[in-house]
Amino acid sequence: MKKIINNPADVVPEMVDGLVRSYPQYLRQIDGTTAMVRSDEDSMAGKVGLVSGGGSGHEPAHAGFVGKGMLSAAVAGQVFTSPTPDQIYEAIKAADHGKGVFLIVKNYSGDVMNFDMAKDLADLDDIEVKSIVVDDDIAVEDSLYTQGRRGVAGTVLMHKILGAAADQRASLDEIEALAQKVLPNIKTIAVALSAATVPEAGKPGFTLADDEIEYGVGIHSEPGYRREKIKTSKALTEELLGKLDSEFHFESGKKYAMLVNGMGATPLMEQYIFSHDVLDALAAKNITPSFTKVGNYMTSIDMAGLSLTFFELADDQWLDYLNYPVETIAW
Amino acid sequence: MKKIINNPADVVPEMVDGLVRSYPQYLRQIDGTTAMVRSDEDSMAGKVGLVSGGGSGHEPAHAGFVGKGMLSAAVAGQVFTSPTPDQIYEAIKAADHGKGVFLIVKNYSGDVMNFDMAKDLADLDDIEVKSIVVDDDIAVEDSLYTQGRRGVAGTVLMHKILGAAADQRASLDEIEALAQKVLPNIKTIAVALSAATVPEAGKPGFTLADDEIEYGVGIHSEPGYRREKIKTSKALTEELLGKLDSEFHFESGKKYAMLVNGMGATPLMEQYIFSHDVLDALAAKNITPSFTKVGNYMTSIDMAGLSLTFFELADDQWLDYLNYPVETIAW
Amino acid sequence: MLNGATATKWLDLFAATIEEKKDYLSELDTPIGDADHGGNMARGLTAVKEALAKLADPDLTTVFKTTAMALISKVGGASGPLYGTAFLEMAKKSKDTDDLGELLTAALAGIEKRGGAKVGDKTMVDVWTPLVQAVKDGKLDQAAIDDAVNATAPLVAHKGRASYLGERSAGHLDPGSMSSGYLFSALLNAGVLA
Amino acid sequence: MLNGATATKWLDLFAATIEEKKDYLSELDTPIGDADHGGNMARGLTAVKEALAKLADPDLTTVFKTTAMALISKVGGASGPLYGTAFLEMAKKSKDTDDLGELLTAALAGIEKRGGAKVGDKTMVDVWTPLVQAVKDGKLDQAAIDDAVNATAPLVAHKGRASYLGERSAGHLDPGSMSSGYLFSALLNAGVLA
Ligand SMILES: Nc1ncnc2c1ncn2[C@@H]1O[C@H](COP(=O)(O)OP(=O)(O)O)[C@@H](O)[C@H]1O
Ligand SMILES: Nc1ncnc2c1ncn2[C@@H]1O[C@H](COP(=O)(O)OP(=O)(O)O)[C@@H](O)[C@H]1O
Ligand SMILES: [Mg+2]
Ligand SMILES: [Mg+2]
Ligand SMILES: [Mg+2]
Ligand SMILES: [Mg+2]
Repeated sequence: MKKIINNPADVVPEMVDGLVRSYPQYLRQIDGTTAMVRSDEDSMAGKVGLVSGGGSGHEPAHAGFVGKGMLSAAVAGQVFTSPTPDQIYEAIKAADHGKGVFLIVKNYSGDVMNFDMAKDLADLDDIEVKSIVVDDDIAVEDSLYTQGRRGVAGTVLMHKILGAAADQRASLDEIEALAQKVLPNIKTIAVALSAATVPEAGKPGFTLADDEIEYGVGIHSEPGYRREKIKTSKALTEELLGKLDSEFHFESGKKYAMLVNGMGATPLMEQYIFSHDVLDALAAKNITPSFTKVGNYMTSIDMAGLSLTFFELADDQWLDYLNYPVETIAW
Repeated sequence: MKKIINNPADVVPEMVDGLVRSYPQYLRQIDGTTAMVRSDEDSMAGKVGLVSGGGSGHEPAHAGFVGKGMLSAAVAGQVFTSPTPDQIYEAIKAADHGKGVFLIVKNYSGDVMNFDMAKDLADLDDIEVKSIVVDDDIAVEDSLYTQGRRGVAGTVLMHKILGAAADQRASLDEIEALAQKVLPNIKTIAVALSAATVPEAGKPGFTLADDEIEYGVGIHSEPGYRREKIKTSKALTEELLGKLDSEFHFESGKKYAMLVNGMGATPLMEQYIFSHDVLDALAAKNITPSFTKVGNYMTSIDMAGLSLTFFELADDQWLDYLNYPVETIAW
Repeated sequence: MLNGATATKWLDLFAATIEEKKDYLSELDTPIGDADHGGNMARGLTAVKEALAKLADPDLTTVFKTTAMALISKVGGASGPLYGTAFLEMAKKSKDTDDLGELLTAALAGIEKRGGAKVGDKTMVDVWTPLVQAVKDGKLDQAAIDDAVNATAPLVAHKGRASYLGERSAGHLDPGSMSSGYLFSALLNAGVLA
Repeated sequence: MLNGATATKWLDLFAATIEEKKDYLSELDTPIGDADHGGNMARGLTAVKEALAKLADPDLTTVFKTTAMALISKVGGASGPLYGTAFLEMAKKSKDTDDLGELLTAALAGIEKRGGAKVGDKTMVDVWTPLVQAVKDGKLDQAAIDDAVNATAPLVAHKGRASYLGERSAGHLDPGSMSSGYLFSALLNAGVLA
C-alpha cells in the first residue's frame, strides 16, 4: 500500500481537519465529531436541514456537497464504515433550524441502522426527522430476500434535487414526497479496473489481473456480477448502458440526466472518452441527455473504474433543480 | 496498461468530443480542431481573450477552466504533446473580440515554440497577441544553460488571476503587466508515487518500487530530483514545504494562497490529509493561507502523487481575483 | 453468578480476544464484506475496556449501559448498532433480572429488531439463536460455539454486505458470527455460568 | 539532383524509416523525455506522405512547403515546430537555389532560431551541424551519420525536456538527433546527392 497518509488509524480525523481548514468558507467541523456543517449559517435559516453521510473514502462525498443550495451537514464515518448514531445526531442538531431535518442515507445495513438510531435520539429532542434510503445500484438483485440495492453515485443527484427544493423552502413533508418520487428514477451501474485499498487493511478488497475488469462493483469494492477481460470503452458502454436500458427502456421522447462518476484513480481523460461513447450510443437512439456531469463525485478511495448513472426527469422541475446554483466545494 | 479507452490514437478527439457534448453550456469545439472556446459568446464581448492549452493528459486543465471569468479558449494537443500552431491560431481567432488575445503558456520547449508560431500567424491577421510563459516548478534549476523551470499546477492560478482581470475589462497591456508581476510569486513542487502511462506508449514513463516515491517530478512524468522510500504525509510535507520555504522564506506577516493538486490517481482523501499536514506546518510558523484549494486541477493522466503550490499575494487585489466568481467546469 | 464484576471480566476477556483476532476478523470480512470488521470491533472494545476501567464497582446495569454506549459511539458500520442494541437491551432487562438466559434473550430480540435478519440469513443471528438457547439449557460449551459459527459457512447471505454476493457468499464464515462466537467463548471463560 | 521528384523520394524514404522506427524513437524518448517522439514523427510523416501523394509533378518549393505545413500542423511538441521550420526555410530558399548544401544551411539556421539550441546542447542541432557541413563537403555517408547521432549520447542536455534531468541525461541518445539521422540517411538512399 503506497498512500500519502500518516497513521492509518488517523486518516479520518486528519482528512476532516484538512478539509475544513482548507474550505472554511463552506464547512465548519462540529466539535468533538467528524461531522461538518455548512458555515454559512444564514443560508439555512427557515429551511429544512439536509443531512447525509456515510463511511469515509467516498470523497468529495459527502462534505463536498455541503453548502448553500445543497446539504446542510455531512457526517464522515471511519473508512467504509457507517458513522455512529451520536455523530449523526450532532449533525442533525446542527442542521435543524426549526423546520425539521431530512436524512439522505445510502442503502447499506450499517448506514440504515446507524441513521435510524440517530433519528431515535433526535426524536427525544422533538426534532422532526424524516429520511430516504437511496438504492440506485442496479448491479444487485432487489428482492425481499436480500438487503436490497446499494446506494451509490445517484445519491449525489438526490442531494442536488433535495438541496434545491430545501433552499426554496420546501417543507419537510414536501421534501419527503419529492425524495420518494425521485428515487425510482435514479439508477446506477459500475465497472472496476482495480479495487480500493482501505488504509487500515493495507491491501485491496479484491485483485484483478492486469487485463481484467469487473462489472457491478459497489463503492466499497464489493465484488460485482461478472469478471472479464478488459474491453474498449465502447464495449463497456454497451454493457453498462444495456443494463440501464433494461431498467429504463430509454425512449427518445423522455428527458434524462446523466452522471459519469470516476471511482478515484481513473483520470478524467478516460471518463470523457467513456462519456463520448455513451453519448454516441444514446444519439443512435435519438436521445440527448438534458443534463450531464462527468467527474469524481462518489469515489471508492483509490479504486479505478467508473459508474454510470441515469436519472429520468419525469418532472420538468427536476431539471431546474439540477441547474439550480449552489455554493459547494465539489458539485 | 488498463484504461477505459478505444484506439489509443483516438484518445484526444474522443475526449474532446465527450467533454464538449457533456458541457455544451461552457464549451464549443472549434470546427476541425481539438480547441475549445467558451460557448457563452456574450461574456467575451469587449474583453481581452485568454487562451491557454498544451498537451492533453492534464485534465481538467485546460478546457475545464474555460468559462466566464476565466479562459476564453483552450487548445488540447496530443497526449503530453504541445498542440500545433494552426490549432492555437484558430483558438486565438475565436477568443479575439477586438481587444487582443493573451496566451498563457507553460514553459516546455514544445509549447513555447508552437505558441510562438501561432502568434506569428495571428500577427499576419493583425490580431494583437501577447503572452506569458509560466515556469513555477522549482524542482529544476533555473539557469541560462537550461530550458528553465517547467510550467505546472501554478498555471491554473495564473488562469484564475488573469481571467478575473480580463472579465473586469483590463486591457491587453494591463494583463501583460499583471501576468509579469504575478509570475515570480507562484511556485510549485511535486512528489510522485507512480508515473503516468501515455496511452500510445502503453507503459509508464518510469517505474517506482512498491515502497518508493520520487520528489520533483514534472507533469509529464519527467523524473525528479530524488528517489526515496515512501514517507508519512507529514514527512513529505517537510520536504516539499522546505523546498518552497527556501524560495519564499515564508513570513507570518505575508499573505499566501495555497493549492494542493492531485496528479490524477491520488484520491482526495490523501490530498486532504496532506493539506492538514501543510496547514499544521504553516500554523507552527504563524501562517494561515488566505486562500486554499485542494483537488485535481493540473493532472498527469494516471500518475499518483500531488503537487504543492504557493502564491504569495503581494497585492491585495490578487485575493479578490482568486475569489472572483467564475462559471467553469472545474475551478 | 452474573454481576457487575463478572460482567466486567466477561467484557475484558471479549476485548482481549477481539484485540488478538482483529486481523483475522477483517480477513473473514474481505471475501464477503469490506475488510473492516476486525478494525470496527477492536475500536469498539478498546473503548469499552477503557470506559469500564473508569467505573468503581459498578452494578450490572451500569456495565451493560456503558458497554452499549461505547459500542454505539465507536464501532459504526453494521456491527456497531447491532452489538450496541444488544447491550442496551441487556442494560434495560438487567433492572429486573440477572438471569443470563433472559438477558441474552432480550439482547437477541434487539439484534433481530434492529437488523431485521432471520435465522439462515448468514448473520450473527445464526450464532446468537442457538447459543442463547444453549445458555438457557445449561449446555453452552466451546463445541456448541464452534458448531454455531461453522454452520454459517455454507449459508447464502440475505442480509448485510455479504448479501450482495448472492450465491458466492456461500463457503465463507460470516465475520459477525465469528466475533459473536468470541463473545460466547468469553462468557464461558469468565466463569459467569458457574 | 534535387528536384520535386527526388525530394519526394527523399521524404517518402524518411517516412518509411520513421514508420519502421516509431517505437524505437519513443523508447529513446522514455528515459530522457516523454516517450512520444516516435508517435509525433510518425503522425507527421504519415501526413507528409499523404499530402505529397496528392501533388502531380510538384516543384521543389511545393514539396518543401507541403512538407512543412503537414509537419507544423500534425506533429506538435518540440519536434513539430523545429522540423516544420526547417522545411519552411528550405521552401523559401528553394526559390533561389536547388543546391542541397545551401538549402540545408537555411534549414539549420531556422532550427537554431526557433529552438535557441547551440551545438553541445544535446539536441538535433548536434546532428544537423556536422552533417550539413558533410553534405557541403561532399562527405555525407552512413558512418558520418552514425557518428553524429552517437556523439549525442555522452552529452548533458541543456535544451528540451531532457534538460530537466541535468547530469542524468548523459548516457542516452537524443531522440530528435536519431530521427534527424534518419532524415540524412534517407537523403543518402534517395540518390539526391549523386
Ligand atoms: N441486518 C443484519 N442483521 C444482523 N447482523 C447483521 C446484519 N447486517 C450485518 N450483520 C452482521 O454484521 C457483520 C458485519 O459487520 P461489520 O463488518 O463490522 O460492518 P459493515 O458490514 O458495515 O462493514 C456481518 O458479518 C453480520 O454478522
Ligand atoms: N530547443 C530545441 N532546439 C532544438 N531541438 C530541440 C529543442 N528542444 C527539443 N529539441 C529536440 O526535440 C526532440 C524531442 O522531440 P519530441 O519528443 O517530439 O517533442 P517533446 O519534447 O515536446 O515531447 C529532442 O530529442 C531534441 O532533439
Ligand atoms: Mg464497513
Ligand atoms: Mg511530448
Ligand atoms: Mg465490514
Ligand atoms: Mg517527447
